[in-house]
Amino acid sequence: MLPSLRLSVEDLAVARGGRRIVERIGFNAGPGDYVEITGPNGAGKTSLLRVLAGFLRPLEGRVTMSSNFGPIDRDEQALCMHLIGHRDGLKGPLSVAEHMAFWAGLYEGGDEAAVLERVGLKPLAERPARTLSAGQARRLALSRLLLAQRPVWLLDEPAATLDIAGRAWLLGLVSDHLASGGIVVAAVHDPIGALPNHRVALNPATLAEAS
Amino acid sequence: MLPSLRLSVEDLAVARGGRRIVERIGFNAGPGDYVEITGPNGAGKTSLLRVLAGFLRPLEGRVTMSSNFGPIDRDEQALCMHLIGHRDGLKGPLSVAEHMAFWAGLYEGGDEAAVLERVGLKPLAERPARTLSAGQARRLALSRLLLAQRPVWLLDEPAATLDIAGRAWLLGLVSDHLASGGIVVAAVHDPIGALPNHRVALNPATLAEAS
Amino acid sequence: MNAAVAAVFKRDLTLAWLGGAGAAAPLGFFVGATVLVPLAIGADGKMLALIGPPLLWVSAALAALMTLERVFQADLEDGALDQMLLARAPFEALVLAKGAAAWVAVGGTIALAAAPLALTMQAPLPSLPIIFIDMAIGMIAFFGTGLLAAALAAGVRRAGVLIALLVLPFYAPPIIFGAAATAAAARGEGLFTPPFLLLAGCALAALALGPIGAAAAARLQAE
Amino acid sequence: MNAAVAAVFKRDLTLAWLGGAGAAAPLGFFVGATVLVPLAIGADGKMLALIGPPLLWVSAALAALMTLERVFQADLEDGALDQMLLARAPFEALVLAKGAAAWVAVGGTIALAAAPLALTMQAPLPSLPIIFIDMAIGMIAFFGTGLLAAALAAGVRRAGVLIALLVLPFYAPPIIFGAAATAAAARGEGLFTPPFLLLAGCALAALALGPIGAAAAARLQAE
Amino acid sequence: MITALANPQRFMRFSEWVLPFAAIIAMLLLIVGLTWGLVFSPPDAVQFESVRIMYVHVPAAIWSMGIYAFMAVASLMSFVWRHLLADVAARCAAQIGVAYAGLCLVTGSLWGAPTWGTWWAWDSRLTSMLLLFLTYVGYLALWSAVEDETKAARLASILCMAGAVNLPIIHYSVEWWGSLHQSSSLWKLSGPSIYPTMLWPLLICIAAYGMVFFALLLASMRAEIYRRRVLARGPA
Ligand code: HEM
Ligand SMILES: Nc1ncnc2c1ncn2[C@@H]1O[C@H](COP(=O)(O)OP(=O)(O)OP(=O)(O)O)[C@@H](O)[C@H]1O
Ligand SMILES: Nc1ncnc2c1ncn2[C@@H]1O[C@H](COP(=O)(O)OP(=O)(O)OP(=O)(O)O)[C@@H](O)[C@H]1O
Ligand SMILES: [Mg+2]
Ligand SMILES: [Mg+2]
Repeated sequence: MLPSLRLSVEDLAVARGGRRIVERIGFNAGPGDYVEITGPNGAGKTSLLRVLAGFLRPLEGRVTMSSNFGPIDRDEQALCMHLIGHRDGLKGPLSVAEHMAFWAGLYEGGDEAAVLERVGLKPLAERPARTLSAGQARRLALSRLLLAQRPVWLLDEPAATLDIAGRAWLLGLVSDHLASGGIVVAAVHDPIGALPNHRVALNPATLAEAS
Repeated sequence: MLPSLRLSVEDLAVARGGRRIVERIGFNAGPGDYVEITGPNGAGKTSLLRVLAGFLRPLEGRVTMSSNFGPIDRDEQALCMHLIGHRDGLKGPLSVAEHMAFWAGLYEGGDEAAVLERVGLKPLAERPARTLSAGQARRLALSRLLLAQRPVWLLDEPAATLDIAGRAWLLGLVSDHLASGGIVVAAVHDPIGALPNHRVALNPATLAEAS
Repeated sequence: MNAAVAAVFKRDLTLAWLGGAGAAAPLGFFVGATVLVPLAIGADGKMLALIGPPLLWVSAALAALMTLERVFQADLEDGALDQMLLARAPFEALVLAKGAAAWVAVGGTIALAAAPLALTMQAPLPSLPIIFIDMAIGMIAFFGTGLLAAALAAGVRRAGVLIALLVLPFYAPPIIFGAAATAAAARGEGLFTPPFLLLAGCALAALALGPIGAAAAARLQAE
Repeated sequence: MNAAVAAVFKRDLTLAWLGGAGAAAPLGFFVGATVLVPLAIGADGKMLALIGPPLLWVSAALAALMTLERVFQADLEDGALDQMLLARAPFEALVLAKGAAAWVAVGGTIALAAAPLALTMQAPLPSLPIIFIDMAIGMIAFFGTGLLAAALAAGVRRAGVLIALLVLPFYAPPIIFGAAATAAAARGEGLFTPPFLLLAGCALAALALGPIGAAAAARLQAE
Repeated sequence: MITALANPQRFMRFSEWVLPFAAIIAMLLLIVGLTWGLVFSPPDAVQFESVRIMYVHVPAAIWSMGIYAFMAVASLMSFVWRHLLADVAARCAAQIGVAYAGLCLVTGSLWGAPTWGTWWAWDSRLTSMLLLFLTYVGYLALWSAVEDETKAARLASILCMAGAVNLPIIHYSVEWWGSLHQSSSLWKLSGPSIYPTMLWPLLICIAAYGMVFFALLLASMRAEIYRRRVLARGPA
């Protein structure tokens, strides 16, 4: 982990389809901080995470990062983060092990065998992803966090489709990451169990207003 | 609704990929009954629902239905049910209204305008489904229940990605359906709020055994 | 049942014109192939008249082939196939509606484009409506059998190429008869030539058996 | 970076070969396209020799296009594009790896199949290796420009129109030069004919600009 | 007899004792037919020694069509009655059929080089054999593309039945096309005027190919059934 890593968000405004949906969001997270984003459906949680990950440009405001080596520039920032979105991003015909090998190569890190063990998918290693149950697929998607080994985790409803054991496992994953000095930003409807250091409640625009 | 509708499952065994995953399941549900299926990830909840919907052949056992007009034969059975699976089944380029119109035609029933109002998606009617947030897409998928108007609802983790208001809305939907004499079978990790008349707990095969 | 069939037809037509592969890519291919090949061989007028009809038919068959891949594959992946299986209308009728939508969107456009293209290949003006009808009917044969192949291959990765393999033996007869019928039309022999009747026979057979076979196959894919 | 590029290359290659259809199917498509030609135009050897090479090239271009269409669309829909953007390796290199995998899997098979098929169109035996090289190089041109078009069109509402319109002007030169080079080879003029050099030029340009443009376009799609 | 054999156990018992006899008869017929044809029969007046390819070529052509007919019947049984044995039979037959069709194409091609001076001509008989070959390849490609075997079996049986409708149409259309194009009269069959000295070894070769098919079919069906039994027992 980068020592004294900071992730600061200042006065962020995000638009989707030409409509401003997120206004004036700000937080300043340091090593070991858990940032919880809440808000009703359509409030802009996913959009906000995609701004942080650098996929979407904010309308206003800035996302800055720094470590004790100084500020991290915009291009480098994206490489300090990893986003797990709503979609698992699996390829039906590839097996669990092939997915892991792909990510291990793509992110140039992580010990596949150990990760396979840790996410509990070892017995399913040879199964094509198409045949996984929803929760098994979600576990596989989350294993990317362990293979990419980035200091900042951006999680979009990570516990969806996970069973009780799966949620406990996820909490363990998040807690370990925080304990080792990482930052976790998660958009959730139900708390994942970790105690948030910052809460970002997106404006509870009702669906009716969200036209 | 069909008067004195019954859905009976006897000694059902289901296999996936040549491996038996669900063994000896049985229940007997009548009008207004809510059947809750629980079990860890990979226990076979989705597979069981697909057997009920007639997509998958059971290995052993039978699914039978009857009304007070007598037993309903296997082909007719599938037409008394509606399944909402893990996937929303939306077409990115089609708008919300176009989806509703399609289903209203496909299932030959339901008043689109009223349903659009009831699922709370009216302000988004002209939006292509691709731009919906996860929860909005789920609401749209669930609107099929109101358009198809079948007595038996099969729901696979219906509340995933729904916010608190969305879950309350779903509970209202389910309660109304039960009150009008329908049957609801739902696979869930968290209770959806309705009081189950039957509980089917699938064997908690751990992931490790599920190879 | 009529409402359900109409709904599927309308949705597939809309989808064909909106995103996805659409009708434009096959049309582009069709026009491109029929323009590029004579260009590449530097054909003169007489030559063009000779290779014109067969060229039109080979390109039309390949263009139809190109659109088949995602007909069932997309519906299988996103769960729309489940939705259709849960309808009260017979699944065969819904599959027929899907095929009809593809036929109108792609087949219609190509048949419409074929007529003016035939002009550049020295077909006389009065033969153009006949060439349009030939093409439109040939497309029934291509889409009927193509639907079956598409349903068989859905769920397979790179289904497109498997479909191509499966469909080829089925495309040979309509291509043979179609090219002959178009050549006869260009020679001024009118619509009801023997090859046209044989082509219509192929189309009828494809229309009768294609959707039934495709529905049986697609039902199996929904496991 | 090398590991990431290798990982993308390997994954795309695996995906291309998986599903059983892998080896047989592009072959089937191609064999099919070349079988359809004589069926449509008749068995006249001289005519076949003339129309064969250009049609071979048009179908090769179509086969390339067919596989490219979903290269980015699929990755965009299922979130795999996000995963690649989050890698440390330059995105351009990853896109190049994707293109290279497609080129090896599809282009290679088609080039291999093209040679024996040219035999059936009266090309002499010694020209076969030359035809293979022509095809393999032409495929670089198809995949380079096709990659760019696929990236531009992914996620767009009317993707079909876009791909067709974008790709056709870029495909015309390699098709024309390629067909000419193959025809020259069949006439026994050897490998380094003028059309071959022009074809190689097209391939180089596509190789240089395709992946960079495609990467820039795909980055925008990931919004 | 068919219904009795539909039971896999009974089939295994039956095939266990039939297989050796079938294999021996096939070997004997093959040895007699091929040595007679390839060594002792007279060379042709026009084609000289190259005519001997006929003894390999013609039986392969005939049986590759016969095997497809067999598959179509098996597929119908498999689709309607969901007979495990029927789809095993169809699949195993296809593997032999594709080899026969391929053999016919290759030997025909080898024969064409000396007699016609070309490896390939777009003659109607050649074209329909090529399309038959492609039909086989497509059928097998479908089998191997679908992982779930029960699903693959049903899909393949649909394809096979559709192909059975299509093959006569192909045959007719290609004949019609051939008559249209008068394909440079390459195909001059000497027809029934074949000498008895050539006819007898040919007939024996045809019978031999049939027995080879039968023996191979039994053997590969047995192997396939064993394989499925092992799979059904689950991973070790
Ligand atoms: C439906 C498939 C086929 C059948 C039933 C068939 C049958 C025959 C028969 C009966 C003959 C003996 C003619 C004679 O009396 O000498 C023959 C000759 C021959 N076949 Fe085939 N054949 C088939 C396909 C092919 C194919 C695909 C090729 C080439 C690739 C081929 C090439 C030849 C050649 C070169 C000869 C000898 C040439 C001649 O006598 O003119 N045949 N075939
Ligand atoms: N491409 C787009 N064009 C137009 N509007 C969009 C687009 N993408 C998202 N939106 C809208 O922006 C709003 C925010 O979407 P977002 O996906 O960020 O919500 P969310 O908070 O993640 O909701 P959920 O809890 O349902 O996942 C929604 O109202 C959505 O409909
Ligand atoms: N096509 C298939 N081939 C082989 N195994 C399969 C196939 N489909 C599902 N499975 C396996 O069958 C088991 C049951 O899957 P199912 O999707 O029914 O589980 P589930 O109870 O719905 O789980 P979840 O809570 O994760 O959605 C899982 O172990 C899964 O991996
Ligand atoms: Mg969201
Ligand atoms: Mg499930």
